[in-house]
Amino acid sequence: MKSLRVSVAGIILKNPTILASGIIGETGRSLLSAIEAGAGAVVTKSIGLNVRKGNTNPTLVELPYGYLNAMGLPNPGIEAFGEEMSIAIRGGAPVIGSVFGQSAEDFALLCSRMQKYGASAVELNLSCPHASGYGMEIGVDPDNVSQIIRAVKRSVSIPVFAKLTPNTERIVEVGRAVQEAGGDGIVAINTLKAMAVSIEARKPILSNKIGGLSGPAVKPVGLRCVYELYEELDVPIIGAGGIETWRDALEYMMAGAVAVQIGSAVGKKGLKVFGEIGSGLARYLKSRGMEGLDELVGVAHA
Amino acid sequence: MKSLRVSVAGIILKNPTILASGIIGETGRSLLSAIEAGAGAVVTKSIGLNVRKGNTNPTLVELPYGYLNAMGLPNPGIEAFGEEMSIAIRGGAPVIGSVFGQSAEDFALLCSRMQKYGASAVELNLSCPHASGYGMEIGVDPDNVSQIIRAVKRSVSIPVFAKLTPNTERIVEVGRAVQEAGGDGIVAINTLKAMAVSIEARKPILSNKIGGLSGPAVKPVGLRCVYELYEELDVPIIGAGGIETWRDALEYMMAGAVAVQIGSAVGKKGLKVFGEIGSGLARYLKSRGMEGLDELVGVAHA
Amino acid sequence: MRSQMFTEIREVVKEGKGFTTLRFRFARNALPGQFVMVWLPDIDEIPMSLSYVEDFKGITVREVGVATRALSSLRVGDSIALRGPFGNHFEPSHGLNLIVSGGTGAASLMPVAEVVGDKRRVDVAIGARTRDEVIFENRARLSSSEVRVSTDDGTYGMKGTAVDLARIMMKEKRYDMILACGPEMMLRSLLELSKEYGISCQFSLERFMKCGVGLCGSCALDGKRVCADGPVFRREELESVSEFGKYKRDEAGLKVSL
Amino acid sequence: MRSQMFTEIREVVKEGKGFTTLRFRFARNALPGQFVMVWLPDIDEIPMSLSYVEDFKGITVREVGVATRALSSLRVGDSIALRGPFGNHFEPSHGLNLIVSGGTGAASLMPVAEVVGDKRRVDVAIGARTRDEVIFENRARLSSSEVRVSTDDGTYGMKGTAVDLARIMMKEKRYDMILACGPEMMLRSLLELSKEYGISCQFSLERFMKCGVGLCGSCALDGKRVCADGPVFRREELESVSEFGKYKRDEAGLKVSL
Ligand SMILES: Cc1cc2nc3c(=O)[nH]c(=O)nc-3n(C[C@H](O)[C@H](O)[C@H](O)COP(=O)(O)OP(=O)(O)OC[C@H]3O[C@@H](n4cnc5c(N)ncnc54)[C@H](O)[C@@H]3O)c2cc1C
Ligand SMILES: Cc1cc2nc3c(=O)[nH]c(=O)nc-3n(C[C@H](O)[C@H](O)[C@H](O)COP(=O)(O)OP(=O)(O)OC[C@H]3O[C@@H](n4cnc5c(N)ncnc54)[C@H](O)[C@@H]3O)c2cc1C
Ligand SMILES: Cc1cc2nc3c(=O)[nH]c(=O)nc-3n(C[C@H](O)[C@H](O)[C@H](O)COP(=O)(O)O)c2cc1C
Ligand SMILES: Cc1cc2nc3c(=O)[nH]c(=O)nc-3n(C[C@H](O)[C@H](O)[C@H](O)COP(=O)(O)O)c2cc1C
Ligand code: FES
Ligand code: FES
Repeated sequence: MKSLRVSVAGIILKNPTILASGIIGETGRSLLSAIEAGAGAVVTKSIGLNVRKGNTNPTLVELPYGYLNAMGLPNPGIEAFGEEMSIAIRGGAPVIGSVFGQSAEDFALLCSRMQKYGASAVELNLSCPHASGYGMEIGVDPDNVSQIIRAVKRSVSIPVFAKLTPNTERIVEVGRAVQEAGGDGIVAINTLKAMAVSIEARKPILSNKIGGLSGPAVKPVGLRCVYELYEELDVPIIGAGGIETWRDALEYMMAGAVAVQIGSAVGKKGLKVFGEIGSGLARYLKSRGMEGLDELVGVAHA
Repeated sequence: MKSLRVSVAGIILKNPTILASGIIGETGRSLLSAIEAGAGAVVTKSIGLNVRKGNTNPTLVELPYGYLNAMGLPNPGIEAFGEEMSIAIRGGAPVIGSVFGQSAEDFALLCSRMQKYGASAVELNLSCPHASGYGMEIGVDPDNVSQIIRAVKRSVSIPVFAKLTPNTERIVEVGRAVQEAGGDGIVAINTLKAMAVSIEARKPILSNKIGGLSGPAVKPVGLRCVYELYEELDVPIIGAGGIETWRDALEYMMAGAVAVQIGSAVGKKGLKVFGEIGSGLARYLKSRGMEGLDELVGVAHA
Repeated sequence: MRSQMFTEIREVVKEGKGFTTLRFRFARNALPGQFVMVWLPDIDEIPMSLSYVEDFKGITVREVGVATRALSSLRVGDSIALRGPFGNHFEPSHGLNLIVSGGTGAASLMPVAEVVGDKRRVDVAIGARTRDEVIFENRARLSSSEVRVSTDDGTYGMKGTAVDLARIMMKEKRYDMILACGPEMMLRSLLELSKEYGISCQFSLERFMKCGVGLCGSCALDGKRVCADGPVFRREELESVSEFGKYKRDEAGLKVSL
Repeated sequence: MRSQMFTEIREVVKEGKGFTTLRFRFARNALPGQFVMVWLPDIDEIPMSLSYVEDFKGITVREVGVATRALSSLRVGDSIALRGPFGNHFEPSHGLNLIVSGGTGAASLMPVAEVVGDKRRVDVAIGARTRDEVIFENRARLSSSEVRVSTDDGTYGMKGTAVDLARIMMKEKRYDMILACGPEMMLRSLLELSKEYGISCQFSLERFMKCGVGLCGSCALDGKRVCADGPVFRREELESVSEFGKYKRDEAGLKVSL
């Protein structure tokens, strides 16, 4: 098997597949199971300062081409999450701590705890489309984002990734703000702000009404974002959105992603999706006589 | 059959299904054929001041859950389009003239020509995601939009609809600008800015690289936009995005749309989609013992 | 595919004190042990095992809180919305199966008794707190050669727990498989018992469920997703699960002692 | 479904001056008369009829501009990307069919001759400008009882057009169906001829195509979409089409005289 190793801001992944945030990532053992299944790295559920139960059900709508979710950022709080991290880091793969907050201080505090817990990097969720006051409200303003990145960079020494929302015309501007403030990488994309209505109930299905669309439906949007960001930025980009197969992963890498996150496909295909994508990429490299994935990153810009 | 009549800013449609802009709407006889197939109204291809050939092929990518297109606003120019309009208006259904331009003056001029040609209303394409200098670049700025609407309102007496892009966090703000400037209605949504990469060709498939995503994949986004706009605005909203069945149409109406536009489904199902949606809605009304569609508009907000 | 698909309640059966069965049509194939997510608009969406898996499907609800109370008060003609079915399913042995049910556990177990289709291959132990809470005894008799009941307070059948009852039955006969569902502490004891006797088992577990499709992680049991990798687990799996019979997780993912 | 799906050229056949057949595998069912959209990265994506519709498919290209030149210069081992097949298809009569081909028209017509599967039911008239441009004559003989050729300059076969040839053949035999493809002015005359004789016909037309799936309207022929409602039209349809044989549309949708 050809080497699938990739380096993202200095972090070495044995392959470019990463478990996306919010996907079974609330507990240490679940994160371990994704690593065992072959993920090159895992991202934790987005963790906040305090315990949050999230939204009442329904929190998920199944669509033929993806999911709509409004979990509402449930999490046990950064304090309790230490125990989960101590389990997760035993897996031997990089664990990326995802955090969400309302201010630069929140983010800085959360990230320094994640670093203490052994996270290889932190991922700032600047992009949750359905938890008001958190996420995309703050993630569409370049100045705000810049402030947050600076605060976090002062408080940790591990790489800092910013996860961006596609629900704005300013994604490249925001990405530039991340880079200029010293951010080490960009994750794109989080979910698209969306809704489903039940005509029988005559109301939105999600208790939160609005949620985030993920899965194959958003792949073309994610690819476009990665492509646009790659044109303008120098920091590494991690792609996400609708990746289910090694072909999808390769599309993202050619558009400019050094690694890819996988979320919804874990629901549809199970954890074996990591192994499948990994071996598909290895077969591809072999059939092309290529030594590694690096030479493919961004080739679609030629 | 129960009456499916709806009134949109004073224009009476025999049913709420409207052919979306850019779908076979480049010629008068094509527009007629949509009317004959049962469309309650038709929107023309977006017409500009001058002849435009549009982009080189590939201009379309077929996806399992929609299409990605970058036609590049091909059109014969407003001058030549008069002949097509004179044919289209013979259909007896409202013909809505869609126009695109770079300035308020362009829009005003184009709209007054459309009025002269017999259009029942005009639709301003402020939202094409892939023709640079036109469309969404100008449609995400509320001030700009406000100016355009005012200029057009001064130049025509028929209703003025603004077609908005979902590729911004400010869709409600832009909608409010339309309303405050005297716009008579909002059409939401145009396509999502997106891309597809061919891993064999190692490049974006569309010659324009970036295109617009439409079809079932975007329905949840369109519904959310209509829902958000309805919460804040008083002008009528025309829904669009991924509508293929009467159930989809009803979801949009419950979210707040008085009428719906159908685009991609014409590719997948043919023109018979108008008749199918119409008769599905009629059956629904009958089975519920309802007299008309009005009482359903916006019920999901209760 | 339609998510949160509405269906009309065609039949309501009060099974015992606090237990209600709702019957409806739901045109999806289902296997014994699988569950659905049941949405009651404005209230909640909760997991419920299918207590009938054929065309005319059903769920059997124990009233414990807001959503189950609302479900229990539905009448014929009312509607509920369903997603699913989800999860894996029971696979009875080709030999002799012992079904051990505690409380609402009977809901997911009756279909497996019926799917065996041979009375001689199924015995059933039904445990309940009290007489009024014994459900599906007659239904069990139709598909099993032996049905015994125990109640915690001795008001009906043997006085004792379902595990006590199972222990007696296991002394009398050699079973090839134990299929069980009920309170986790009961299952924990039953696991010990089955180890003693060296018998295979399949237990159906419950955890807090939100997505039901293996995405959100709220149903985590160690590294397993109860909604997708379960709800039915085999003895070997359970032996390696540190949280089984000890902890569950609340809505926020915090550990809670069972 | 994959769009713009790559396939390798397995065989290249030079059919005549300026005509090249490319053969490849493309695992989609196709019927005679259907077309594909062929993408050559950095160049263009253009419509091409399938000249072979079985497993080992093919297109036959006449060099007229940039994209067709690039296609014609491909070699075995090179790749092209395809979407489709699109459009409706020829439906030969159960009686006697006359196939009338002008220029590249033969590409979409040969498969229909072959699908009839009975030589006695197929006659073929092949028209070309000159001797070197006569294609598929031998292929036609394999599936037809009579094949005649005409050239505009008389360098091969009868001197005259395909329509002149068809007229002669129609005088000799009573046909039940005319299946034709070629320059639209030729088809226009052929329509008149078939009206004279009261014979049904199916003609395959060309218009400027972008999407190929019936969305963009660039292939409009009156209110019909040639890509989706065609490319094959029956006599009755063509008689009611005002633009047939008169106008086409350019890339901008402007009317252009034929
Ligand atoms: C796979 C599975 C199958 C089940 N099958 C049945 C069945 O057939 N019959 C039956 O009566 N009950 C069944 N349950 C339990 C049922 O889901 C809970 O009793 C119900 O959710 C309680 O909701 P409530 O609003 O009435 O009570 P609440 O007052 O909201 O909660 C009471 C308790 O129920 C549990 N609960 C609440 N919400 C959920 C949830 N979303 N997921 C899991 N547990 C929850 C919690 O332990 C909570 O403390 C099943 C649970 C699971 C996970
Ligand atoms: C349904 C259909 C089936 C066809 N089948 C065949 C075939 O089997 N063999 C064959 O040689 N040719 C076929 N053609 C014609 C072929 O598509 C054109 O010759 C080709 O597109 C020319 O491209 P070019 O770049 O070489 O020439 P250009 O110089 O770009 O154009 C030359 C002329 O070709 C036509 N053309 C160009 N682009 C298109 C387009 N996208 N759609 C339609 N016409 C176009 C125009 O009339 C143009 O004036 C078919 C066309 C259609 C619509
Ligand atoms: C159920 C669910 C929960 C999610 N929770 C989070 C989260 O807590 N933090 C976050 O940054 N992204 C979250 N996401 C977004 C994903 O990480 C990912 O960006 C998105 O789903 C697109 O990828 P996909 O199409 O592969 O799912 C969640 C997605 C889903 C489906
Ligand atoms: C091929 C194609 C061409 C389009 N051209 C236009 C256009 O010229 N003007 C415009 O406002 N919208 C245009 N649109 C957008 C549609 O009108 C519609 O807003 C969008 O496709 C979403 O609806 P749908 O999912 O039903 O297709 C086009 C869409 C497609 C697929
Ligand atoms: S309920 Fe979401 S993973 Fe099981
Ligand atoms: S080519 Fe687009 S409609 Fe025919």
